[in-house]
Amino acid sequence: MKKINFEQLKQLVEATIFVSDGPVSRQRLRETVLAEFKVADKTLSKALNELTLDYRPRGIQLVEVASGYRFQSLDSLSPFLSRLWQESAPRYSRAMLETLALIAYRQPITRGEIEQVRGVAVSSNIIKTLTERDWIKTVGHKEVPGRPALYATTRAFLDYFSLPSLDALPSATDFADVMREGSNPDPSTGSQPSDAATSEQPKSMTVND
Amino acid sequence: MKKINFEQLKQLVEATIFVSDGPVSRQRLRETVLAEFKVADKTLSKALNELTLDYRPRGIQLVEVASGYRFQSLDSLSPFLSRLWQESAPRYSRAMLETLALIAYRQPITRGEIEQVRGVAVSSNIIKTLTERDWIKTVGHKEVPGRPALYATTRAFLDYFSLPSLDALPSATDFADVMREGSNPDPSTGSQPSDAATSEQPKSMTVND
Amino acid sequence: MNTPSSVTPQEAADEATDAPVQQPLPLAFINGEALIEKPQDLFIPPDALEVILETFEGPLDLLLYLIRKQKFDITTLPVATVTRQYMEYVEVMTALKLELAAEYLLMAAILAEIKSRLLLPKRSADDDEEDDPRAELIRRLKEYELVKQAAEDLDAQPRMERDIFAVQVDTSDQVAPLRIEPDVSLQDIVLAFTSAMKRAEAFEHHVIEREALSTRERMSLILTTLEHAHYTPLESLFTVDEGRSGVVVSFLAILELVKENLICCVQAGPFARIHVKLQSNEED
Repeated sequence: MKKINFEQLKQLVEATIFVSDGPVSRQRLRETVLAEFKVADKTLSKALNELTLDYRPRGIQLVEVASGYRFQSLDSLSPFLSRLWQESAPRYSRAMLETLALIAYRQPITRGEIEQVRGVAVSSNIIKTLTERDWIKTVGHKEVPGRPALYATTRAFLDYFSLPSLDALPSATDFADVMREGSNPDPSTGSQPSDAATSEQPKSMTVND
Repeated sequence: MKKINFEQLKQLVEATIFVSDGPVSRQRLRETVLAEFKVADKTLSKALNELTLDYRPRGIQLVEVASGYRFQSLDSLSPFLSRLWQESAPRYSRAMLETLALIAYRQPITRGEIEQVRGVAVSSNIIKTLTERDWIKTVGHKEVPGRPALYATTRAFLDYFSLPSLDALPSATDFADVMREGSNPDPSTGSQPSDAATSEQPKSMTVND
Repeated sequence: MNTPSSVTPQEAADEATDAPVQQPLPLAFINGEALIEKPQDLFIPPDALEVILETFEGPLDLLLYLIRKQKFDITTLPVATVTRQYMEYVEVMTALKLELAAEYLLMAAILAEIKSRLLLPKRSADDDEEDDPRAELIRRLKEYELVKQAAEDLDAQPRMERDIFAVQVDTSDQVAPLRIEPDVSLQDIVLAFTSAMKRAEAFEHHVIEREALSTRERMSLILTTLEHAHYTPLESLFTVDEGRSGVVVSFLAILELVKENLICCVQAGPFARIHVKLQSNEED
């Protein structure tokens, strides 16, 4: 195992994240560019932290998303940067966003369960589009008649929405609470807002792939 | 025309060059992200110069090429970055291994001699692959019609197998002994007929990495 | 979800306020046609028939809208008022000849059922609170409201392509992909050699010994040394620090090379220095 000094390590990690196609995990760093070097976990963390700070005042930022580290443009610059492309960013319908939100917060979930909560049918197109975007995937089948597919979100979903994990979803805690109420209604406390303080997350919210 | 302060200009120019697909010219900057701002040529030059200097000590550099400005990784990091696109070559064929073995044990040896032992032609590809891996080399030419190349193994070959010299290469008889001692008893001894079918090779002889 | 004490007065109040404007409840509507009176606050362009279904994500969404519009609390759902308004909207949909989504009709039925159950006289004052027929609907409304909020939050979340853009930097020059060569074990080589030799019966008499191998290695080495030199003094091929066995190996290698006609030895005269050179050089 060769040695590498800290400044070189920072440069190498920085360049690697820059030239890579997607986010770069620590594991990938170790398996590729750092394969022949002896680098302590602590040292690698320090390099990543320093890089994050180095870019704080710049036009791009180093962020950690679900599948690793990536550089991305400052989101305050998006009104100007979007002028670089002819077409505008895709917009998503409420039906799609609600379906996606339900899959994100209550995964693994079947189409039937989504329809139950939303009160309307979920079109096959929505499931197809979400699958094609690689935001959701089938993680199994529910053992009920018809064995419907169970959907869960992917790392690509978290990466796209710039989230390090499902816990970082907005209002994740409120959601978990009400969902628990829903599955186990307790009329005596149901309407009391103090109840919402519970922060326990259902296990079903972890991403598995 | 709106105003933009120098720091914001630098951030915007920086992010634009980063998120663009190819090099970005001054003209493109002016036509897109800077379209609504009043920026003097001198100011834009200053921003580009400062950015170039800012990145001097980093793992990537801002350079001006024919069609504009672009960021690229530091030259000196290329050997390490190539590991990001590593690909695994397929396993070696039996023909390849036999050719290598004959060169190792019978060097210096010509291709014709290898073909004589193996009873089949040795493809040029095999010689090429072994040469590219730096395991064999031409050490001379045999003075027979056609002056065929004489092949021998290299220092790198010995290093790969952790052999101090070719002398340390196990002889066929040594190997047979190890096979008998190991989990694969010689069927002729008949001591453990149930094991005779096993063709697994003794792990102790594997020298990888 | 509700305390029984609050239910009855609230319910009574609802019925009271609604009384003057109460339409004949169109239970008949579910079976076919009924009253047609557009809600005044909902603007529906005559040429945009699907506007309602596009505006609302379903019956729960429509119900939520009605509740919010009247600034009611979901937890004390005023069934009578909401049911009447809901029916009006559904009426508009039928009036506009929209193919009514089954979900809207189902909700109409649920509302009607809840309303009818509320109208039935209670068996006792402290009836089981879970008996409130509205409870399930309230739970669903609250749940849906949360999903709606979550979808809005998700939409507001900074995302790729719209708010943030991925950075792509090229390598300085063409970085060649690193090729990972397959692993080969020593045993692979020995096995390959054994099997090759086994097939070549004619070569059986060539038993490969350790000694022979070191000789052959030395042969390769000598060939390499001589490659570019025209004449090399024979003694330079021997190194003293290798000891006697080293000298023997070198000597055997030289003899073997001479025998195989790969090198030739030249001696100018008796007792003169012996020089060796590659056989090939002579012909060049």
